[in-house]
Formats: sequence, structure tokens, C-alpha cells
Amino acid sequence: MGTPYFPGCTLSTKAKNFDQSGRAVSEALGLPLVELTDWQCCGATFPLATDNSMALIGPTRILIQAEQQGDRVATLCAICYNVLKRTAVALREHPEQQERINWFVSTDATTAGLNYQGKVKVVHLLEMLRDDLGWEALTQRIASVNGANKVRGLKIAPYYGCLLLRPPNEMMLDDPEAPTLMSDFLRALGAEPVEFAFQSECCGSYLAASKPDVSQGLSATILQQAARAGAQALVTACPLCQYNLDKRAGSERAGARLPVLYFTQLLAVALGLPQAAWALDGHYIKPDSLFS
Amino acid sequence: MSKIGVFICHCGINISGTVDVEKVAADIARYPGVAYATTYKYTCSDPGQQLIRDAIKERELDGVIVAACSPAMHEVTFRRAAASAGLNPYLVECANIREQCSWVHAKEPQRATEKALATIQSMVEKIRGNEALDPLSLPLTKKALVIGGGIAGLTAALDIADAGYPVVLVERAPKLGGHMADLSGPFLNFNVTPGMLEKRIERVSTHPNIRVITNAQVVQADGYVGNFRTSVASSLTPVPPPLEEGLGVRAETVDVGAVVVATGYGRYPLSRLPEYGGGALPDVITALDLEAMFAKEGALRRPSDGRVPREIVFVQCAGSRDPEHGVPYCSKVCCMAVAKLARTYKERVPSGQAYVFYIDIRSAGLHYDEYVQEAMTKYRTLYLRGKVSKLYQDGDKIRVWGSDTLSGRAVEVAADLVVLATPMTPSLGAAELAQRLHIGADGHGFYSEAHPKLRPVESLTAGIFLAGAGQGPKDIPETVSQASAAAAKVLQLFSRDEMKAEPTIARVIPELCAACGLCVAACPYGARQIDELKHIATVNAALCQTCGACAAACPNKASVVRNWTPVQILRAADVLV
Amino acid sequence: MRTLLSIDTVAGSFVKDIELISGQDLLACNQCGKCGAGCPVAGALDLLPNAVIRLAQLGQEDVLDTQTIWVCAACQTCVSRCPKDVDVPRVMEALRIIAMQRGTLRGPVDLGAVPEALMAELPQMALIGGYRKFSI
Amino acid sequence: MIKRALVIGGGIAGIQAALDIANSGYEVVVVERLPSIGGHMAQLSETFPTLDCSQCIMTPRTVEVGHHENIRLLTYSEVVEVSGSAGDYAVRIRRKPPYVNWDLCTGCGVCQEKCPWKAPADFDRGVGVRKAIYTLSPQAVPNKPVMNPEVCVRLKSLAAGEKPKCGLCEKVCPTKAIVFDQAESMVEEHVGAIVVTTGYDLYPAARLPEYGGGRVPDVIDALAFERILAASGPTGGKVKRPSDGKEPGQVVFVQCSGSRDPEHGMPYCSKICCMYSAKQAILYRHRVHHGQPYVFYIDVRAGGKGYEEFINRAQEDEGVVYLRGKVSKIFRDGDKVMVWGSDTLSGRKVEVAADLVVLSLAAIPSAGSSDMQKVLGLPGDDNGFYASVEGELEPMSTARPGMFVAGCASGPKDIPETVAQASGAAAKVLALFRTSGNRPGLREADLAGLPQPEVVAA
Repeated sequence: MGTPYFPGCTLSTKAKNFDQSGRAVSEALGLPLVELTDWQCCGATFPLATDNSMALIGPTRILIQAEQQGDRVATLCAICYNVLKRTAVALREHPEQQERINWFVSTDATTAGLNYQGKVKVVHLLEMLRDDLGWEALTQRIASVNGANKVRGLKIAPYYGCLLLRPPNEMMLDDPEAPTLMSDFLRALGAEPVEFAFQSECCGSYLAASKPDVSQGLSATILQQAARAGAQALVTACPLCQYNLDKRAGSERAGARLPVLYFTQLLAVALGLPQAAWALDGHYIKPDSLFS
Repeated sequence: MSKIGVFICHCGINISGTVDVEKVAADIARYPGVAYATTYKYTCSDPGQQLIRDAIKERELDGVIVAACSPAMHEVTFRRAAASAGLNPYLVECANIREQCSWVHAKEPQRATEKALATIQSMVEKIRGNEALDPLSLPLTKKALVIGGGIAGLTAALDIADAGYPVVLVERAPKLGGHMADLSGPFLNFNVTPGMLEKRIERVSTHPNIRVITNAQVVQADGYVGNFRTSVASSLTPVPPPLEEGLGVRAETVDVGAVVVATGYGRYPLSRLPEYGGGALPDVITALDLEAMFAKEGALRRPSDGRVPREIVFVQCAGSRDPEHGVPYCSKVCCMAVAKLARTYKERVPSGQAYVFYIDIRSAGLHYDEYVQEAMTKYRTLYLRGKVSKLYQDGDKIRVWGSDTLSGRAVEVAADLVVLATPMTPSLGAAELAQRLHIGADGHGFYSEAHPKLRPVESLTAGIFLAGAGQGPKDIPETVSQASAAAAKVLQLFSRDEMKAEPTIARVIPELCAACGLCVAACPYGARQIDELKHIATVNAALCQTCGACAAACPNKASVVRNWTPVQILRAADVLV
Repeated sequence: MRTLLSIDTVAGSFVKDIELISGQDLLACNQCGKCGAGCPVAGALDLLPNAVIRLAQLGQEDVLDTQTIWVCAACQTCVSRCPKDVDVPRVMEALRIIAMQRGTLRGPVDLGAVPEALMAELPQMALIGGYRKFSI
Repeated sequence: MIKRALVIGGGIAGIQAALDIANSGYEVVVVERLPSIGGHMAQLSETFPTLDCSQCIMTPRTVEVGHHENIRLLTYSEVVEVSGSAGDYAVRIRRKPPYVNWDLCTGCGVCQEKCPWKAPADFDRGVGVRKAIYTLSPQAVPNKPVMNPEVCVRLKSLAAGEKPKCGLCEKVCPTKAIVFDQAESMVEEHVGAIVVTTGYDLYPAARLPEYGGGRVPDVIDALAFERILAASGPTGGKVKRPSDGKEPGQVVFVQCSGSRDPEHGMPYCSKICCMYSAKQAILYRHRVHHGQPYVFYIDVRAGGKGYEEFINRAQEDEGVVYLRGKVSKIFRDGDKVMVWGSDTLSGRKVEVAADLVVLSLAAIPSAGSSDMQKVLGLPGDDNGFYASVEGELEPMSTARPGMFVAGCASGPKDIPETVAQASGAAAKVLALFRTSGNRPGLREADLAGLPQPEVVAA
């Protein structure tokens, strides 16, 4: 048993530590993730043209794979989550498009003979923590951990970025203007959420490749705002946000020296899992001192 | 007067927080003529009024002074209370120790206390000279004159006539309906019964309580509230004002108790807009012209060559919001009217394109913004934020130079037809009518309301009411609301059998009057006349507003205002200076 | 320069193409400007989003020259706040698609031009996303 | 035909309608939900475009209603049931307990002075505080206090079945008017016509999270700013911001906060905001000479007599900076409030580090309107306002004969338009009463057969 899991490209390569910590915490909490037996890239952008069937083929294949293993697919990455979820919504709202894409993928080698039935619910691990486990249960679970909770009392700014919550009428996860999801998560961990005005501002996203100075500027402002609000660290649920905030803006010159943690890492620490599961390597601003 | 009672109000802490009311009471009690003085928390409250009533009876007071707020607030209250205890209400006065004392001297309690005492002493001196008076009764003609047969006049006339009073409706044109009759259709997306205006005209024309006089103008008006005497001249054919005596002109006297002025709006001359062609270009027309074209069935054709216009430009604020063109005000209805015309155009010419140049889209109110939004989305009208600077004939096109301040570009359109939303101005002859009726008008010629917020349909002259665009630009729903409101004021006036008027007006001491006529010249309300027969000045009780100008002007001191005689004023002033 | 507007521009094929590809009613936008007011990358835009929509409403094809369409990363902030339910990123996407179809413009993501050090550390999603959105 | 009218709502519309009917010799029952009449107009500081003091011009009318021999004023009361038809509507009215015997109370105010319990004052939109026993304002009509059972410690202890606490008001009341065990009562009235003047409320700021969602203390709504500007308000007319009482050096006015926004459920324009914001900006400038007001807008809607000129005055003479663009985001930043807007005319995104932000929240039907519509059997429109069924030539008519609507109950309106409608509704009632007989209301279709009481010889 377990929830079918789509790691996506980034968590399988340059952000493996988020994948490691993610698998470890879900295991520990009894929400095991089972990687899809076969998967491909989701495309990393949701195609916005009215005629977008071609670009939806990739994410539809992932949904088909998931449908073979269950009725849900979990992700840890906000962009994968956004693309898959919006794809599922688009196919549900446009059955004719679903039929067209199904016709196309049925001739394809990896998905030969398979059709997407429209049954898959796309979930983010944060959503599973909230809805499957519940904040109350998580709070109790953390409280029952032996030894000191190294997260307790830390002032951490929740950072949602864009695509976890927007567009709200398709994502239906939380109100992007006044979200509570991550603050609730942080409270359950015993940390002190530091809400700030930039928690849903854009970090610059793909501009990291085409206009790195723009994304660096946006990310630096976010870090500065979090620091001014009194945060000791930020928590994110998107590897691209994490990259932009930490690696591109973490220098003293650009932003503020705040560690930017993945929510899975923070959860691993709070659960008192072995340090290997924390997977705190690869950060530009080292978070280790937070927990010492 | 020797038994004056003084009641000093704490007004919660409004007065007593600053003024030492107990000290004032103790001091005034010793003042000559004052028989009783006391204080109370809220004199205007029911127990406070009871206190006054009891004191009048028990102490046989022959005068009462309430030292409290402004008489504008509660003079009526206290006079009514005294009357119910048997004291003539005109033997009750208010001394204002709140607005003019405790509020303005909040930081100087001692001096405020002194001022309060002096204010009351002054009022004691004044009240000594007061006479017991009875309210005046004036006759009342329960018949109304409505000037203007547009939608405002029709509505006001019906509301008055439906309540059972006779109405004379005077319309300058040969038929009823006003501008609304020329409109292509109703204004908004309300559920409109077809032929609503026609039905209303029909009802007015056949109403047993309404007499309609067309091709007619009010050429003379005298009198006052309840008793106006007007002269209505009518001709066989419509004549622009002023209508003068002559062949085929019949004048008659119409006596009424109230007047509703509903003369509507007029057209702004295109000649004053030379940069928009000055009226010389056949394919540059006004919104009202286009209304008339749409009012006819069939295809829209432009004036010059009868072709169907494929591109049409609407120019908002063609004169309005433009002090340099003499119209600093906004004409209020154009944004909606143009949206309606642009929508209608698209319905009539589905392949055509409408453009609207505007500064602000003023679609204020429920459903209005939605209506304009639909003009954009459903009817594909292109709105351009910018004023048109110039337009000129270019072959068979009208070239329109405007700007789009949102893209920051100067734009031009080669239009087949241009429609100007010209200002709403007062109707022809409105200024003269205002003079004739002694009602004020603003610098643009729109009639002045008595108060911009709370008395929107009352003119500055009692008994004359305003409805519709004559008072200022407004759309149909607002016009009919006003018309009904004006009717309510007439009905209220007519609900009494006679009119009560304040008796504290000017009077003439016959022995002193030399009939010199200075009072007639001094009176701003036309209340004074010389009775040539008796050789004495007279006062028209309905017109006198107690201003005292005649008393000041009279060299013989023959004109005095009741209960404000020179002796009273001087004695009162002596205490204060 | 005075810009000539006519039925062929304001109701022409360019406007229709944008509306078709984006699925948006351009005239639903009443130019309130809220999109630009909250746009995180406003500082890097040569035209604010409402001005891009404006030129599109007017059928002005030089809107394809704007950098804005290559800077918008579809963060959806404007979408979630637009009072008239205009999906601005979809209009941007439509303009990018038209620009690319015309071949007059290349998107600014030139993989060859990304410095090697940056290439080494950039998450895949940035490369894939940026490449898919901003280049041919 | 019962020649007696019911007016529901004691704001300026209800006041005007009641006075016009009562002064024509008919009895009127006025029902107001709050303890005193005056409605929103009583909260305003000064009125545009003349800058007359709102209280000052209205008080004579509230006082007249309070003392009018033809008016029965039932405040702190609600209409709960209406049956019958035009000419004879039976109306049940619930009178909430003020916990004060108003017949005994003289309005002396000692109870309020001595009461030790405070809570934010709704009337001041939360800017000020009031006691557990309170009147809405010093000029309240009627000037009788009510007790808030959620704040009064005595009432709370009684409700909880505990030993009675406090009771100070009872001790100090000179007329023994305090009644802690007062129960609500019911009144039944029979009337021939009903005028609905239930007015408007403001859209809740909590539903605009991008504008702070009501959680940033220095982001207030326009009625709260009216209270701050009002001489009789909680700050005595001094411009002080809620968070720290400092005089704000820069104030931003945000138009269309919810209005013209189908996505927030209000596609319509609230009509009054452009003008009152200009007024507020001007008044702010008059009080804080070096202050800088900004107004973010989409279209300046100044249709009305003297209105355009008033806006010009704000822009040209009073130094108010107008920025054409909607605000996207407002958030607290240190002791400033950051406002992100745009100026579509210069094509720039602009931000202002404001000391105070005033939201022009959309005008929506007053709370309880949909329930009242059910009670009256009248339809609401798609926005919840009372629907006009006869179109633009009968704006005060409703779907039921003998029932009329005036003022903001049928959509946002400014004061003169409201007052005109109220008088207009009164005219309809008067015509109904004067034509006597058990006839339904004066609807266009019904009138053909109406008996006419007097016929004039033309």
C-alpha cells in the first residue's frame, strides 16, 4: 500500500535531499510514498494556450501511470503539483480534450493501450499531512518523540511562492492571499510561524535561467522581508523557490543570511529522525546551526 | 413681566462640563424679574419638559427662558411644552449657552460661566418686551401648477392629481413627453414595460384632475406660498420663449397654492464647438440626433450620403467638464446614454465598429457599470480614454484625432459618423422663469435647491418645488424620484386646511408711518407694499421672513418686528456690552 | 506618430488570434491596472501588463516587441486578483506564441548562452520551464 | 384602508419618508434596528460638496421625528412578520430589551459615565470604545441607553446563573430605570402602506485579504475615517491613526475596494465613494496641513450638481494626488502600510509608504436584507438589493402594492437622491391614503378604474 509518488526531475537529481527527507518522513508518519514505476517529466509549466493538448500529453501520461497504481498521486514539488493538478482539472472540465489526448497516448509505447479515466487526485505531501494525518495528530506525534524537539521555538517564516496556491480556483489548496497551511504545519512542529507580507510573492521562478538578476532581486526582497519580520529561517515546498532563495539570493550582498529549508527537512528534524534523513546537505546558507 | 422662570440645561455634560450651571442658576435667580431658576440634566427630555410645565403652573410664571442649545434645536419643543401648561408659547425664549458658549469656550470654564450668565440676562431683558401672540392663518389654494410636460412634469402632475388635487400642467411644446419622447428607447436594462411614457402621457391627458395647456408658457407670477397668481399664455403654434402678446395668443389667470418647476434641459449649440466642426459637418451629429434616428425603424443612415456608417465615433464630454467652453460641470447622463447608443448601433449595424472617447466612465449606481461593461464585451465597443482634440472632413470620412492615455498613444479614427455627447444645459428661458418665480438659479442657470443634501426638491421660495434636469443634469430614474418628491411636498402643503405662519413678523405702527416706501425697497422678500388708499405701508404675512430690514430702514421707527422691537434689542444688547 | 485605428485593426485578425489562442475576452479588461500593481516583476517590464492588454485591445502588432511577454513567468498573482477574471498570463502566452510563429523573435532563453556554472547548479525545472515558456 | 404607514429603517431615507407622511396628517410607525435613528448619516463628519456638518443638518430632523405627534418611533426593534395586503398589513415587531425602562429614563447619562465595562463601538466602526451601557451618540434620538448583554458583566453573570456581579448602573440611576431582567416584547401594528428604507452596509474587509483582510490596524474603512474626522467622534475630530494615535503624514484612499469587481461578487459601482473620498481627502488636508493624500481610482465618478467642481478642487487646490489604477496589495511594513498600486496613465507601478489607508469598501445591502425581503414577500435582485419591478419610471415601486422602497435599500445612492426617493415614496403613500377605499397601490395598471375624489372644472 501507500500513495503513488511522482518525484519529478529536480527531486531526482539536483534536489535529492528533499526527496530523501520526504520519503523518510512519510514513512515515519505512516503515509508511505510509492514511486511510480515509470514516469517522465511533467513539463514544468502548465500550457496556457486554448489549444494545449500537445503540452498536456506529458502530464497526462503521469496521471495514467498513477491511475495504474491507485487513485491519487503525491508530489513534493509545487510546480509538479501545479502542472499535474491543473492538467487533471483541465481534463475533467474538457472531456473532449481528454478523449483526444487518450487517443494520442494510446498509440505511444509507454502507455500503449492505456487511457486516462479521470480518477486521479493530485495531492501535495503538505496536503496529505493536513487532510490524511491532521494537524492535531501531527502535533501529538511530534510531542511523543523522545528527546528534545530541535524545531521547537524556532521562528520560521512560511514561504508558499506562487504555484502551490495559484490559480486558487484550480488549486483549491488554500487562500493565496491569506494562507494558513504552512503556519499550521509549523505550529504542529512546535515552531513559531512568522507570517510576513511576502509569503506568496514570486521568487522569480524560471527567470533564474533567462534573467537571473531579476529572480535574484525578487528573492532577495523576500529574504529581507522575512528577516525584518523576525524569522530565523524560511520553509518552502518548491525546489525552485528553494534554489532561488538560497543559492541565488542567500549571499549577504543580495538578500539576508537566512537558511531556506524544505518542509520535509524540517519535519525530519522535528520527528527526531536520524540525521541522514534530515538531508541538510547542499544548502548555500547552512541550516545546521539552527538545530545545534 | 415679573415672574420669569429660567431653566438651565446641563445637556449631559455638554454645558455643565464647562459652565458652572449651579452658580449661573443662583446668580440669575437674583436678577430683576426672575422668579425662579433651576437646572436640569436634559431639559429637552420628557421629565425636563415636565419640570417646566409644573413650574409654570405652580409658580404662575409669565415668561420662560430655557438656557440650553441653539433655538434651532429645541425652541419648538419648549414652546410646545409651555403651551400645554397654559403659557403663550411666544413668551418662551431660548438662551444659547451651548453652541455659542460651552462648546466654543471649553478651555475657559470661568469666562464661559460669565458669558452664560450674561447671555441669559440679555434674554431676560429681551423677553420683558415679548407679547403673547397667536400663529397667523393664511388661506390656501389646493391646486397645483406644474411647469413642463416632460417625464418630470408628467410624474409630478400624476402624483398630485392621484391624491385628489387639481393640477394645471403647462407645456411649451405642442405635445407632452419632453425629450424622453424623442429617445430611441429606454435607458437601461431594467424590466421595462413597452410604451411606458405613452401610457403616462395618456393618463395625464385623460386624468379628471389634470388640465393640460400646450403651446403655453407662464408669463407672469405673483403671490406667495398657498396663494400664487400666475398668468399662462398659450398660442396656436409653439413659440420659443418669451411668448409675447399678439395674434393668437391667449392669456389666462391661474391661481394655485403650489408650483412644480419641471422645465428640463436644453441643447448646447454646436457652434460653440468649432474644433468639433462647429455644426457645419453633416456627419457630425449630437447624441440626441442619433436618438431620433434610432427612434425610427430601419437601417441607420448617415446624413451626408445616406450610407450605413461602418465606423462610428462617440465623443464624450463634447463641451462638458470644460470650463473653457463654459461648462465646468459633468452632464451626468452621457456615459450611460452613449453606452446605450453604442449598443443600439451594434444591434443595427452588426458588422460595424463603435469607438467611445471618454475621460472617466461615469456609470455610477446599481446595474450601470455592468451595462457599460456589456457594451464593451458583448457589443464590442472600443473605449478610448482620452479627449478628442480635433475632427475634420477628409474625403467622405470624418477624421477624429484623439488620444489613448492608457497606451500613451495619439490615435486617429477615420469615421463614417461622429456623435457628440454635448452638455445638458438649462432649457431655453429657464433663467427668465427663475426670475419671474423668484427662485434662485446657479451660475449656469440651473434652479437652486434649498439645501443640496436634505432639501433637494424645494426651491428657495416656499411653495415652489423643483423636479428633474432643470435643477441639474440627471437621468430618468432620478428625475422621476425627484418629481414624486416634489409632489410629496405639494401634498404635504395641501394636507392642511389653512396655513399657519409664525406671527413674529413685521408690523406697522400706523401713527408713525409716512408711507415713504423705504421699507418696500428694503424688503428682500417683496413682503412690503404701500396701500395708496390708506396711505400706509403694509406687510404681507406670508412673505415676511422676519429679517428686520424694514425696521432698520424705517426713518420713523414705524416698522417693527413683533417680539424683536428696538427697545427689546437695545435692552438685550445693553447687558452684553 | 499618430496611430490610425480602424475596424481592421481593432476588430482585426490580430485581435481575434490573441483571443482565440488565449481564450480571453480582451475587452473585458477595463484597464484598472491592478495586474501591474501587484506584478512581482513589474520592475523588469518595459510595459505594464495592462498596457500590453491595451495594445492588444487596439490591435497594435508592435506589442509583440515588448520584453514584458518574455519576463512574465505566469506566477498567477494577477489572475487571482483581477476583478474582471481576465487571465493575463494566457494573453502573454498567446502573444509569445504569435511572436514565435512569426519567427521575428527568438525567446531570450538561449541554452547555449547560459554560463556553465549556472547551468551546473540550475534545477532542471528552471531550465525546462524557462525553455518551454520562453524560447522556440 | 388603514391610513397609517410603516417605515422600516430610521436612516435619513426613513426619517424623510416618515416626516413627509406625518406632516401630511397621517400616522407613521418607524421601526429602527439600532437604539437610535439617524443611520449612516449620523456617522458622517461633513457632507460633500458643501462641507456642511452632517449631524448639524440632520439633528433637526431626528428631533422632529422623536417628538412628532403623528410618529410612533420604535427603535431597537425589528419587523419579524408581515401579513395581509395593501390597505391592511398586519405587522409584528420585536422590541429588543434595552435593560432600561425608557419611560423612567431621563437620558441623564450617569449610568454610562459610571459603567466600568468597555467594548469597541460599532458606531465608531471600532475606532473608539463605548461602555456596556451606551447610547450611539450624544445627540441620539431617542436619547435612551441600551445595555450590551455581551459586555455587561451583570447580565453575563445572570445569564450564567452565577451570583450577580457589578450592578453599578442600577445604583447610580436617579430614576431607578435599570431593569436587568427585562425581556423582549412584541408589538403588533396595522398599517395601510409600508416604506422600506433599510439602507446599506459595507462589504466586510475580511473578504479582501490582499488589502490586509481587516487585520492591519491602520487600514480602515471609509466610515471609520468619517468617525475620525467627526468633531463628535472618538478622536474629537483630530486625525489620529488607530495603531499608535499618531497623526498620519500620508493617507491613501483606495477606491473600488470590492466594487466593480464581479470576482468579489459585486459587479456594480457603489456610486458614492468617489465623492466621499474626495471630501475625506480634503478634510484630511484641512486638519493635517502638511499631510499628503492619494486616491487610487479607475474612473472618477462625479456626476451631480457641483460634484465635478468639487473633484477639481481636490485635485487643483487641495493637492490631492489622483492615481489611475487599482491597488493590488496592501501590507504592514514596520510602522508604515505599504500600498502597491499602479498609475496606468504614466504606465508605472507605484507604491506608497502610507501611515493610514482608507478603503472605499463596496456598499452592499444592509445586514438582514434577505430575511427582511422574505418577511415582506419582496424579491431581491441578484445583488441582494430590493428589486425595482416597474422599471426606471417607477423606481420606488415594488412587486407588492402598498409597499415602496427608497434610498440605498434599492441600490447605492447619495444623500440628495436618497432624500428625493424617500419623499417620492411618501408621495405614493399619500396618494394611496387620499384615494381611500380598499384599493391596492397606485400601480400604473391599476389606476384606470380608481375613483377620483374631486373633479376639477378645467
